[in-house]
Amino acid sequence: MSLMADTLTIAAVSAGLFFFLAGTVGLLRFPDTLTRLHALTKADNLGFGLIVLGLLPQSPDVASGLKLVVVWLLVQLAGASASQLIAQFASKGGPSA
Amino acid sequence: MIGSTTLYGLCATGLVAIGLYGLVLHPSPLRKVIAFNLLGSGTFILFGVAAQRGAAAGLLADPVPQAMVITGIVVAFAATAVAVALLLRLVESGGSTLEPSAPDPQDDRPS
Amino acid sequence: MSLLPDFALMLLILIAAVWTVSARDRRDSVIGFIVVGLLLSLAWIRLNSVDVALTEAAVGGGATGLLLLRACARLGPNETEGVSLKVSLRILTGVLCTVVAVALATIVLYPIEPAPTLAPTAAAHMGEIGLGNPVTVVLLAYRAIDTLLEKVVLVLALIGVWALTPDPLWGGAPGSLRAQHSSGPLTFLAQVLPPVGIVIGVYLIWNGADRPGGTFQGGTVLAAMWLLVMMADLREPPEIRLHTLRRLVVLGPVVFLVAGFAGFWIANGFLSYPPDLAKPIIVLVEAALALSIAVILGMLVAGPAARAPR
Amino acid sequence: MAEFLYVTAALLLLLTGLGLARMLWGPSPADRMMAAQLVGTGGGAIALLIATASGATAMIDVALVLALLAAFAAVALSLGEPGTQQRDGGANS
Repeated sequence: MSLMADTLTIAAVSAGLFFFLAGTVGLLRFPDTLTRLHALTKADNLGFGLIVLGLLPQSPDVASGLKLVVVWLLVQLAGASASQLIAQFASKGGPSA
Repeated sequence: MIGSTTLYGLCATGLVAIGLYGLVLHPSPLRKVIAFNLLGSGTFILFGVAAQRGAAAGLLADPVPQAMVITGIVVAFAATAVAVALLLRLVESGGSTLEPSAPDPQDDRPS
Repeated sequence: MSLLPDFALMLLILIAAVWTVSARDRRDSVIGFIVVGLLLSLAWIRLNSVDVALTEAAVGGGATGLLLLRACARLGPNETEGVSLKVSLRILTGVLCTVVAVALATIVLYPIEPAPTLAPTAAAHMGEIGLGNPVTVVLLAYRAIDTLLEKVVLVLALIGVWALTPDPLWGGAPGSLRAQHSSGPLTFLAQVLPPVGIVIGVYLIWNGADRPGGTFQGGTVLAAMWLLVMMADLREPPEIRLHTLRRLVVLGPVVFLVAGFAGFWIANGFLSYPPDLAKPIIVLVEAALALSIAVILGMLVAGPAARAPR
Repeated sequence: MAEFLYVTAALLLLLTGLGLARMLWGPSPADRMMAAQLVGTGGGAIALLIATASGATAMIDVALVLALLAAFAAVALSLGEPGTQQRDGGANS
């Protein structure tokens, strides 16, 4: 059981790390603001989500596990809203409808 | 051998120096406020280093410097708010030569 | 554990700090400062000071960034940053700062042995009071007078900000915090986040008695939620002449003072609590303080009145 | 397992650190804000990793606050493009 949990943790956290890597590389290498934003949201959503998923089997009690999930939900909400706002700011020629 | 606590101490030193440099050299008041906040953060980290070194009695770090830092962060924020308000008022009344005295967009005084 | 991660964190903080000071545009500088704040909260985690990490995350990443970005927006475009300074002046200042840095570094590298500590004293108080978080014990029992004065400083700062109101506008509401364009995502965020944020704020305040957290962290989170609602234009900032507002501002310090003076009768002196009542009193004081802090921080960011009272 | 999580946290720190290059290069404030955003989320993830690795669950609260206020700077950025804004015109009494 513990072995399975550990395997899941290692797999999910590594995958999360990979998406953070992808996000960073995209942020650095993509040619314009909106594409870079696209890369960033991958790190926010998938990277963070996978890391939380990986940490869940390791959490010592239910409360910590629940908090992990809440943190993930908040990051989802904040990431989505923030990327919208940044996109609006970036395309300030035509403000939002 | 340098421990990680010492490393953060050096980091604090760097922050203080950088903040001081900005505080002395920047002509713009808002930038001075920001630089002063950097200097303050450096000082707080020095307190954190003291707290870490004073770990005893089963506590991971000495709580007294930690409490002082929390108080310090509060007061620094309050001081920053007052400084920013003063600065905006100064610019509004055209008193500063360094910030542009553009008419304030939020100023809806009855004309 | 190797020192490499700590070294990397230190380097990142310093790079962000250098950027903050050297950026040309003042808004870029503020963004740099926000990044420094976020990185510093990680540094506080590494220094085993979770309470401070929470404060730094709430203030450095949230409140101060908002305050400064708002100031940038109101100051308008700037091009006075490029004022050229004499090279000699730059070098002189550089030398001065290096001297200060070397002096501080010497203290850091050759500290007093053994390290001075008040931890045992604080730990002894912990047992008497019955709270589990040593920092809260220090803030509200062992060194309560400091905390009381800090709250007074907050009230004074708010009075200072309000005092900057132009005479004809006295008593009116602070300038709107509304975002430039009201936008769907912002409204959505301001409708969904505050309920969660308020729960988290209250949780931090409540939790502060026994685990890291506390009034200031919780209060800042509450203030941040209020400001978010104001920025999304769902609520206007209140007029500063409102009595309810002013009562909320002084509520915390007054409750603290009353609890302090009550100490003369029910315990042995100012700001001392009887052992069996210490925890309820502290929790009550904390709740009142957190409410006041939330209101004060919100109004500090909103600034002096900018329109005439209706 | 703790070792693995610590190493991941360190790698994540390096990645967010690389992201800081975007703050230095810019060119627009939106780009710089993205770097701040990455530091916020990455910082939250690092806090979670260290919390789990060291068993100090209180650190999860730091991630909680970071996540709660993650969008805050981006909201504040949209407070106004200096000089171009006309937000409050005539909204008086």
